Amino acid sequence: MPDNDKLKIAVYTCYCGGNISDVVDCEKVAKAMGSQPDVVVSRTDMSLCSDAGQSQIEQDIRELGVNRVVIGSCAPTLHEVTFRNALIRAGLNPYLYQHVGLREQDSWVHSNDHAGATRKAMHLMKAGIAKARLLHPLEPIRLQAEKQALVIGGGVAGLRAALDIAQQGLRVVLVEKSPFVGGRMAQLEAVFPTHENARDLLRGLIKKVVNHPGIKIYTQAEVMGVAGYVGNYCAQVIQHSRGVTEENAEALLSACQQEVPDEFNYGLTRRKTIYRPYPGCYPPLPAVDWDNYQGEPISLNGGEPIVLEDVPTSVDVNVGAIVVATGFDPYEPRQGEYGYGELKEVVTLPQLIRHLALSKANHALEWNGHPVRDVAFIHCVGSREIEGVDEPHEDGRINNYCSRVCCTATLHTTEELRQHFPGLNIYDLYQDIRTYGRGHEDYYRDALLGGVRFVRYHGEEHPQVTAASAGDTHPVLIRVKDSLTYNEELEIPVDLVVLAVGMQPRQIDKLVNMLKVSRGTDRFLLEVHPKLRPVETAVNGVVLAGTAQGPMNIQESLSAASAAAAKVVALLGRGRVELQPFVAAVDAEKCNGTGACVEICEYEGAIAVQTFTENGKEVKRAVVTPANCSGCGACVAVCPNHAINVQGWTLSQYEAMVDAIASDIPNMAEVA
Amino acid sequence: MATQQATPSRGEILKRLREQHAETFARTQALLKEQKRIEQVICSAIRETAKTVPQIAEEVGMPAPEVLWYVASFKKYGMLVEKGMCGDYPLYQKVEKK
Amino acid sequence: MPDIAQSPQPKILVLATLAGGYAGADSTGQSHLDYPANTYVLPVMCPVMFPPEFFVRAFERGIDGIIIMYSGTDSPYKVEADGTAKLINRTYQLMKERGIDIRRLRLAAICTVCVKPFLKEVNQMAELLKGIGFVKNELASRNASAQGAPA
Amino acid sequence: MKDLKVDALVVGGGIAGMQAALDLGDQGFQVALVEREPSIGGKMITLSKVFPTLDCCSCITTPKMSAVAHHPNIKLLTYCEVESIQENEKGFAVATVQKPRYVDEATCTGCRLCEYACPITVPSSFDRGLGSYRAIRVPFSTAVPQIAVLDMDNCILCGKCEKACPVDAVVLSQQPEPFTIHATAIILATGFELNELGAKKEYGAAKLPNVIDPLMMERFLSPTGPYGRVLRPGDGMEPTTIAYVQCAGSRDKTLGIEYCSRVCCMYAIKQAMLISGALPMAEITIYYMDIRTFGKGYEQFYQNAKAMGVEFVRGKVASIHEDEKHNPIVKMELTEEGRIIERTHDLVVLSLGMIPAVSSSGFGLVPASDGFISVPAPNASPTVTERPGIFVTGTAGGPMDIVDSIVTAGSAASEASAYIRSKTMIAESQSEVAYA
Amino acid sequence: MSRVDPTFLHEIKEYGAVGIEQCFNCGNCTAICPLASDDYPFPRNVIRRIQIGQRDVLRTQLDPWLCYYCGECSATCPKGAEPGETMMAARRWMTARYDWTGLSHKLYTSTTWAIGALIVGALIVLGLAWLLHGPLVTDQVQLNTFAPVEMIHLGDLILAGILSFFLLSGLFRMFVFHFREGGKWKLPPLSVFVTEAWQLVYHTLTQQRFSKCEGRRRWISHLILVFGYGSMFVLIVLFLTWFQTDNIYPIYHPQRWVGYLAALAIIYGASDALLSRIQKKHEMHHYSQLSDWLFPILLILLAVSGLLISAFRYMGLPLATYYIYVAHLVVMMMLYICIGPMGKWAHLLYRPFAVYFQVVKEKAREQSNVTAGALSSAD
Repeated sequence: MPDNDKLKIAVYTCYCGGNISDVVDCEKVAKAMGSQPDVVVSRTDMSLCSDAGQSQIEQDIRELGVNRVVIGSCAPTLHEVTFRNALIRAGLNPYLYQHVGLREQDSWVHSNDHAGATRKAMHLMKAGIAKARLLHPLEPIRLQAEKQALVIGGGVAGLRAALDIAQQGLRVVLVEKSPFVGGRMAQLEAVFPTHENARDLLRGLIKKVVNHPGIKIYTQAEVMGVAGYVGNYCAQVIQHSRGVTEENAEALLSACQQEVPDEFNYGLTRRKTIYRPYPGCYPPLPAVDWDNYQGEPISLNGGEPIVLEDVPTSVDVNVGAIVVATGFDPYEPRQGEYGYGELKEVVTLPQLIRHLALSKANHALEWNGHPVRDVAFIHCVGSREIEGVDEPHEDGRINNYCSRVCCTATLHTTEELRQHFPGLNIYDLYQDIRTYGRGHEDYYRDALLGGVRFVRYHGEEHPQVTAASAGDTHPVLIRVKDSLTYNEELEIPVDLVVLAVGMQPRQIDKLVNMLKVSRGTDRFLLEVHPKLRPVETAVNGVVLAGTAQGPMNIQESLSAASAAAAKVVALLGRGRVELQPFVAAVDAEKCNGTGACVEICEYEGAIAVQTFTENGKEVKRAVVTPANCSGCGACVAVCPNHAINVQGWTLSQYEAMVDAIASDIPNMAEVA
Repeated sequence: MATQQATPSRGEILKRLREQHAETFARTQALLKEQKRIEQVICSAIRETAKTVPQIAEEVGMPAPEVLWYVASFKKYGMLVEKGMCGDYPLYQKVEKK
Repeated sequence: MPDIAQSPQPKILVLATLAGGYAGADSTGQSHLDYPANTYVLPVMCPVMFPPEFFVRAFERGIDGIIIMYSGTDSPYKVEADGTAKLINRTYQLMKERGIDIRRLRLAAICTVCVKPFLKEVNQMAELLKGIGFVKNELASRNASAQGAPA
Repeated sequence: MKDLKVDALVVGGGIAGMQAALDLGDQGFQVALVEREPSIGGKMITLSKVFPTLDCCSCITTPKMSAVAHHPNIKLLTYCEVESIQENEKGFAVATVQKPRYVDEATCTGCRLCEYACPITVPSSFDRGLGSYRAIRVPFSTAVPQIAVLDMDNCILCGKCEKACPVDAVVLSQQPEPFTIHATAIILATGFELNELGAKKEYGAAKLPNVIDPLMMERFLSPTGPYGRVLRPGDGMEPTTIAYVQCAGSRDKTLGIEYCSRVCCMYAIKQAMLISGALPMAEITIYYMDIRTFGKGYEQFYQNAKAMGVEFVRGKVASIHEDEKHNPIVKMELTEEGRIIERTHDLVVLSLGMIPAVSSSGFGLVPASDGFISVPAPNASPTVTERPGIFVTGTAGGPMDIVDSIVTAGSAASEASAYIRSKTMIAESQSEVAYA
Repeated sequence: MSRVDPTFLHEIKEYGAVGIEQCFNCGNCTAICPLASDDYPFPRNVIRRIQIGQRDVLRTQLDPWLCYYCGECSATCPKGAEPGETMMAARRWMTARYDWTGLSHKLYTSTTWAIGALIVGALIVLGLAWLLHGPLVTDQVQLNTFAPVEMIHLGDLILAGILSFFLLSGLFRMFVFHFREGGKWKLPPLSVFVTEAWQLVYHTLTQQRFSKCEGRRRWISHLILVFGYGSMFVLIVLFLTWFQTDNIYPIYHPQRWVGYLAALAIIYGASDALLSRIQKKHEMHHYSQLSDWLFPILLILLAVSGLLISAFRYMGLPLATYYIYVAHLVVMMMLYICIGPMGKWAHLLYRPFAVYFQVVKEKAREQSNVTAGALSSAD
């Protein structure tokens, strides 16, 4: 047992390429740590996570017989695993390692107090050493993993992720909330930069997904609960009835009288409560919109009126990983924002796209029955909002992010307009044209060439949209300070105003709580690290695909979905997963089976008191089932005998760390 | 290497390399000479007092960008050190070999 | 013996959950926002593991203020929200018994990106400690008065 | 003798190539990663810090480099050049050449004694010519593998390195060694080059010493950079007024490059922030036409830079000349005011755009109009090229930042693995038929 | 506040602007221009006014006249928006604005009108020559008998009068457009107009601003053309009686070498311009309108026919002299009718005046600044 060995601690203070050493005097820290008891070597390094740095650690373990390693560097989320792997390579148990965050929690937050930061680094490192003395070797919990994944969301990202996972021989359950798959992409027409029809593209993808034997699709379904952990999640899926059958579908469809605004066309048209959103949708069978159909009787061919009923069914699916592909909602402008909701000539870009699709046969663009000769697009509606300038939304948030796709989408739409309605005058009110992607700049060029007039406003001074006075040539006037015309104020008379609305995350609070994933300040789902692990969440086994994570266009959603699929396959492909060993462990010598731990534990099957026969005597003792233990430690606080602890996070380790922080460093006077 | 019949002697290898790189060879040899000369003049310029790059450049009559390149190189290989600032310019001084 | 003169400022210990406060502290670092350097953040999985005695012990060892930054109801642990609240109440009881100003212990829900709330908590505690001073002095005067007071 | 058979070959060991190799290797496929430089790491390893998190770049890159080098399923082949790709019924036969390092890979320990002994100092390509290394050297401090390489073009065969090497790793008899990699699928991650500093003649035609490219600035900002601090290369002055000229190599018809290089806005803002950190007195101006901070967290990053005092001035810089002290002078119209200004700065950074590093025709592909590898169906398969079995990731398929490169690497790995699996299944079923 | 008008851009395109819609207002053209200034930030100022349809604003401005079309803006434009061509078109449009008859607009925007006008001019001259010519003396050259110099001179003066009327009325309109804003005069003090009057002469004679453009060769070539044309114009309008004579002077006589030099200068300058347009070597010659071609061609024809008159006269070829003389008159008429005060020729007057107005305004502002400064220092 290494416990019995003499402690040999190696301490490393990383410069982090200057990130730490610019503020913290790493050399002094290293020197002070070198004189701590049990420390056999204390080094600094420019970049410890580099191959050379890691080799140094390995070398010290091999050559100096180091059996505990303490590293002060960046946040543990970044490189704890990296360094544990270095220990493994050197033949040391990876849990004999203590990570100290000196960057995010020291050098980066005390840049004005170098002495204070150095002193703090010493205390934190000392605490790290104190904990390291009390570390024990641990083994990860190895479990069988379900070779099945759950994909939540049947939009383009979800479909693509499902297909990519299934193509690697894993099974997939795809859950879509609405009765039809395809998501937001189905509402588009031609897509940039190839001008292909969105639904044609989608149809190709859906066909592959549907025909793949490894994919099971649930539409009108929702994930109601998730239990378990990576490799062994159990998700409860509730599926609503479709309400119609192959036989009666068409008859019901034509007999249904009740109409509601059609969300597929963003409320521009109405549809029946038994519906099919567009021809060629999947599944082709119409569905009942249970939110709006409240049991109104429908009479079929003049027969007896029948009442349709929703009988939800519940399915439990066991999956090893979960792909969240819940997508986005277009920003809904506030009442009166640029005249939206007040002037009938103000629409959103998604609405216009639907309007164009519905009225393509027409030779002239019409809105509300009036011909449109002049149309203005306003960018950044619901995006790039500025604190102190823009009014916060109902929940107090400010959409200060860029929605990434609206610039190209707007310019692409102006191209569609110019092609169909050559005489149209188009104005484009922007802050910065962000046609960043491959081929996107061409849309800007073509819009210019096609005579679109660009007017540049500042986010601090939005354009004003007002109704024109009676007798004016146009119904709506836009007043805008144009920075391209030396900040002179211009008046633009138009027949139609189109708001290029941004993307917002969908309302998925329930799911977020269920999965325990985090959201960023923009309220989109948060990845672990944008570069190291861009599609993974902090929850092991839960990955992100598409616009649930942030604004993306179709191409980017597809890439993200495929990348997410690659992670899932890498995770589950071998059929087993490893879990961190940070679970409760009972000290057999101290435990006398009081059961206080069992009483407080909220996790089913995590802990139980069992009776053993030892030396002819019956003893009661608590026993932990590691796979079910969350490691919360509720049992630790209540054990009267201090007989239970969370492995790797023990109470005595905390006490040692507290003591180290409370005490002083011997030669610290040099620092101040 | 399996494809080679017999291991050539060191002399043969050097001869072959000299032939293969005949053009660069002459250039590099001239470069080495020039580098030695420049090393000497720059180092002697900053042996006694620390100087900035423009000061060295003026003293040794070389373009400043080139002087900076040498200074950076000498610094990398431990031949000189920074010794504070003179206005916006760092000062460099020769390190005497122990 | 620890020398007070070497520690110019009272020490603040932050017990921060990995899923909440600790990540929030990292976010603060990523935003490069300054706060007092006498703040020491230790990661915890879930604060319910600490018995009230742990906190009192920490104060007695010379930690002047403790902030528990947990994830509240957003926690990955079912017990965290209620359990921590109960724990705090019990600890306050114990602190009162030991004559420790209960303002030295605070509970705050900090999310992974709660940069501003994190700074607010830390700065508030720092301000408070400026006012009420070192815990050692407080304990010393209590001991003195306890000894001086009639039994 | 070195011939090998793998499931996938990844060409290019930059961040995209490394990530694609890791994603394939993690899924259990055998991967060969070929890099033409002596170390993997690509452009990313030369950067200082990365936006928008301002993480130290080597802290993100080196672990990936290390992971690639240690991965049981990845065969790392550095200093190798892909010569040609032949297609056969099993997949691809890729003719590759191992360039001579003149150092034995197996014995070299990377101790650098040879480098210290070498008398020839040459401009370091890692530091974009502004720093130096020796004719024999470990290419840079965090190189993977940590093996020396001898640059024969600058060698005089003095033999000092041979004498200095404690393990006799210098092997002058090495010759180019051709070998073949048999792979079912190929992922191209050949990356980008920066457009040339002298591309736009109005900007001084690379003749002004204090007009530099952004990768040079990355090196200055890096702690391992040539000067160890930010100095201007003209005369070693610590600059106080620094300007960024956006779209200096992109979005300009006169350069023949009309596309947006996508990363320049963010790297300019990032560098501005880093300079403000390194030189608190520095005044930084960014001359731009459109600020394109479109990624996650990017807009906030831009707003932070504004709040920090970085000046953003709208208008395209028309020309740059210099005064007698080699201070660059920038001439542009303040388009918001209609005034023409000439402003003198200590240092000007041209935000040059990306151009493809290699021609895709070498891989039997028709280059797209922008010169990068073409992707015929971006909205269906964003990493699939026109040639079945060949995939593209990262900046080989057009300008993109590190996050997007990493995501497309995952995507290319997914596409490639599906392809490999389908190919193998076909092969298996065929062999079954043959067996029957 | 001004209301945008999308039609202006289409209008200006009729005047020959190309690529203007490509402009994304980066300001490169204005910054690269050696002549633009804070008060006259062209070409972008002109382009932007056109893009958003500020006709009234552009009408009042001098910017188009201050450009000599060196082509740097077009050569360096990142969008290929040809700012120089827009400036050229703007000058045509401005000329048409100054012309109150509306003829200029027709001549610039309609080829039928332009060619029609040429034919009408030719017919008038031919008709007058047929009706009014004197006896054709065939045994010796007696030009003044065929076309009595007093009559021609009178004709010249009448024509000059008509031209001057249109030109001066155009100039007057230019003056009003420029110095009247919103129905109010914004005039610099008269004294400044007077004290700076020398600048008008100076700039007319030296074309000094042109020399700031890259490539002095074009400036010199243009200057030679201006000198040749100017001296010929003076000779014909004021000194025709001395110039048109049946006497044969010796070669050193000023009547001969002044005429030759002027003619050669015109031929050199105009051919240079014409060749450049044919070769399209420079940015400014990539696009050419009818008027751009006609002006140098007619100038060359004018000079060549003039030279031929004297050649035939010296060679003693009476009929050839008379016919070429009529042809010469035809060319002259075509020149003035087609590209006279309503066309490209008018820039002869508008450009120097624009420079003059610019100088006057700057001077006036300097003075008022001094006064203001003096006042404030007096406080």
